[in-house]
Amino acid sequence: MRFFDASCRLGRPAAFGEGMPWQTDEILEIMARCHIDGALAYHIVAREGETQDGNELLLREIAQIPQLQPQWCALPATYDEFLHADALRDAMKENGVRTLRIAPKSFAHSARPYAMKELMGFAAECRVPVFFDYGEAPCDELYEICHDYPDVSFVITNTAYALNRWLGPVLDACGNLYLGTGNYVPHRGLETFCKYYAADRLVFNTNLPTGSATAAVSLVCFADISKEEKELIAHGNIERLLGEVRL
Amino acid sequence: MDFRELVYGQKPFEGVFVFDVHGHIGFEQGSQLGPNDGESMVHTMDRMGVDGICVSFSPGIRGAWKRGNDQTKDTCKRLPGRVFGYAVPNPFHAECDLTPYFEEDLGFRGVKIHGNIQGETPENDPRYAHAFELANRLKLPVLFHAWMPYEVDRAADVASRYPDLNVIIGHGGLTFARDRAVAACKRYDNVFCDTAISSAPDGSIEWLVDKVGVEKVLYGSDMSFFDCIHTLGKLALAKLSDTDKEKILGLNAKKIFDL
Amino acid sequence: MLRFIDARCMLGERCIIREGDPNTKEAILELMDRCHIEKAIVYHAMARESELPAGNMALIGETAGDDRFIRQWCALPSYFGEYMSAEDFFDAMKQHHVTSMRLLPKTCGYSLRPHSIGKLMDLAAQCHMPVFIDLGTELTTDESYDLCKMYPEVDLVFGNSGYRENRRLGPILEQCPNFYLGTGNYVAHCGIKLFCEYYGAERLIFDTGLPTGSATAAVSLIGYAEISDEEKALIAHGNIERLLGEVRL
Amino acid sequence: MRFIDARCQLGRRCVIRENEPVTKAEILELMDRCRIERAVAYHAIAKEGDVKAGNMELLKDTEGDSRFLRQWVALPHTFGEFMSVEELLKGMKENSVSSIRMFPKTHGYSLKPYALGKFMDAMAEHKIPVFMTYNELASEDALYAMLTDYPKVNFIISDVSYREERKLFPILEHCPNFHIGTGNYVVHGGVKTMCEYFGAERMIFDTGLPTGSAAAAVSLICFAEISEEEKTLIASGNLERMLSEVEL
Repeated sequence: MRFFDASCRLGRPAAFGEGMPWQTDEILEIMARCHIDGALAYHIVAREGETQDGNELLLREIAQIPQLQPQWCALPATYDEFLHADALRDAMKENGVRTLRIAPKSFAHSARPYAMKELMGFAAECRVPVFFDYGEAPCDELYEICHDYPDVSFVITNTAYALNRWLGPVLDACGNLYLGTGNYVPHRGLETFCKYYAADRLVFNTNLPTGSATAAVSLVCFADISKEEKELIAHGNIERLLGEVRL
Repeated sequence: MDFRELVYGQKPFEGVFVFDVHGHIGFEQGSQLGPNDGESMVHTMDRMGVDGICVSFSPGIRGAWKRGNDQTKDTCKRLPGRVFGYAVPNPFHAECDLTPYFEEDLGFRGVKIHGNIQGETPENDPRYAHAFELANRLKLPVLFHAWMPYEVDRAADVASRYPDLNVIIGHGGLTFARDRAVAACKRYDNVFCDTAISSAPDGSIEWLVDKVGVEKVLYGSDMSFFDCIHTLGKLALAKLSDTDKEKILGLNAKKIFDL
Repeated sequence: MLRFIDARCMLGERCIIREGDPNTKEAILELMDRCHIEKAIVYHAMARESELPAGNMALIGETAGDDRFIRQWCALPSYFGEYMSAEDFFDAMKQHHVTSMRLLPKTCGYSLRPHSIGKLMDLAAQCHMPVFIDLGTELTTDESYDLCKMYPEVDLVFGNSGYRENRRLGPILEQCPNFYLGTGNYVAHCGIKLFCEYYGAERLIFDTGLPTGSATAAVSLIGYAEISDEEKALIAHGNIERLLGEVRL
Repeated sequence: MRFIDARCQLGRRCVIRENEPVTKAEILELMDRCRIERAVAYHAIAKEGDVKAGNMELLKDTEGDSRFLRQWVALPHTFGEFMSVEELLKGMKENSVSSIRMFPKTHGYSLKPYALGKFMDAMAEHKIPVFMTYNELASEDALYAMLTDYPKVNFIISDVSYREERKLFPILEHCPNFHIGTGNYVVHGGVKTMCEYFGAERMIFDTGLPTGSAAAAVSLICFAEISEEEKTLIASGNLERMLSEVEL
């Protein structure tokens, strides 16, 4: 079975435990070991502060690595510190970027329409999937962000295990929410999800290097679901989302 | 045995003894997890080739202690040889006594201490002493929920005062408290770590084995809160020798659990 | 003689107990006798603290054939097939003569918004069933305004208010006719008298918060309040009898 | 350039650290040293203790003193605790009080229309500016909700700290009734950027005396890379215009 990692991170973290595989070649080795053919990768420099510089640094780092596709971090263009919609569209088109990652809490901006209208309007218009860690908009904020921007496909990553009672109602109410399977580890989590909400809203990702790729692939391989469902999760759904992007 | 082939062949871990030292059954009040009864847990264990597991009944830890231990006893009785039990003491009920659960073989194989959800009671609190004396007398393993560095230190303190019991530092080996866990494992012979964690990077188990030696690392998965798949997969695909993997998966546990 | 009906009492064994507290059903009954509390709306400690499904069922067993206790279940919106659907939950309450339900959004980690508990609250409105929830531990006073406005057809009884919330309570009481306040630890100086003066005694519901709250303090708070006997009767039992009397399961 | 301070606290406060100015004389000495002509003043007791008593103390402390422009602290009138809106307006008129300060978090009340609708309508009708510090608000979304719930009321939010730019920018963009107190607005080039994007009219000079630094506040404006007209507007022009519009 072929895997495509919908979200992993490159670049040297400020603080890391000894043994954590943050180097790009270490990540590539784990991907090979886990049969992961390709990955959408974002850069830690973009995620931890210098968004636009980090995005460009990412392009340079993965230029010679065909398996890795760029995922840009984004935030509202406060005081023109980030690209406005048109400039962002051109830059993404030019560099083959088809997904964005936001982090309202970490980047200290509101997620409500008055602050993110321009950025989300662009994502809706061009069908660009938007990723964020569950901690960036947890509990009722998850409902608000999916409800405020119904035409944007959101993929939440780094979910861990304690969100089902918040996740269920939002999956019911909003059709634009997708779940990254990285460390979604409740017992029989994927089976229960597929039973109640269908596999086409699950997107395989690893959260490398902080998340474990070996665990992520095992979760899908050993899940008690059909082969077709596994294929959708492993690469089918993300390929469909990426195919819909119109820049 | 090619562990990697197991994962991609989606084959159960047959031909190797797998014993999970960190299990839970029963309703999780704070968040909905997955099916949490004994039978659905054993169903997953059959699919994955896990031979046995030692569990505690979670609602009994934060609720009625006797009901909790009785629920564990009933589950062990229904699923003999597959599900074993940790007896859970309560620091607030003076009448709490775990000896009846060990007078005959009711499936109990150890004691579980989870102080932070019992009113933040320190793990080495004197009110748990009756359970430590029992474990020391019967040479039982005692699994500590030890996520924070001070919780790991308290577990080590118990190990130092009760040399005949074996302390298992639950979660601590892989969290930010891992340096304290390594120090404890090196200092005391009767201190071990488990691999139960929902999210730890690849390479963390290899790091732990490198620091404390493979004999001190036990397979644990927090099943049936979490699925055991991801921890088993992490171990199967780790950069460790097959013999190391087999020790972690069950051979180490055999030495300190009466199985 | 003023008779009381307690609108907030918890039965069943708990993990954390203190010596001397009324930790058993007998101790609670003795206190109720001592304070002339005729009946009490009870929910189970397991349902609130450790195991909701089993706690709700344990309550049935522990109150069987005991007319001093009025049964209350803790509700849980069911997703991923975790618990009974809203319809089954209300059928089961009907079958077991449960006449009110309690929400635990913080303890059990779920949203109070319509997309999450909408079905449960619609059924509560249809059956005229009062819904109970604690301020402070389960939601803030500001959030109680939103809850009242999201479900205007449901009578909401807020317990555990404490004595610091008047500046927040005032406007909510003015704007939300379905807001009822438990008197248990509403111990601001002249709090009961001022409340009756500004917002009427019909919105106060006597409760104790046993076993952790004090029944003797709660009854004294009403007994000695500088209000008329009719108002005391409404607070002590009249209002809750009216609310429970309207329940049509 | 004439400075008028939009945020000064008079009266003996609970927590006093060594070398901090306390008495009115000490505050006046600092104002002279920094060439601050006048200051909008509220009383420490009105914030930390009994609001009504504090407002009365302010009248006594500023009796016949033209250096201070009187500012009262307001509360919602629940359970008959404070004053009705009519009594408040009458009191402000009789005692020439020209602005209101609020402490929703410290005094524990809601800012939502169901709680303060009537009160804010009166502030809008009489064009009375409402002053608040940013830490009295739960979040940037709460600030945005307040500004949009009461679009006709001018709000002056001070002590916004230097980490909030991305949160404040869209609010400044959407809410013309949002003004920033410049006292602690220490973002590098913050005053200049604000003038460039939103105009000097959105900034009101304040110091936060006695716990804020008057010297720092004055320097922030004097050395800002903006025109003299813009500096004058910030230093006193905007505040004077706003206070002159008050109709009591």
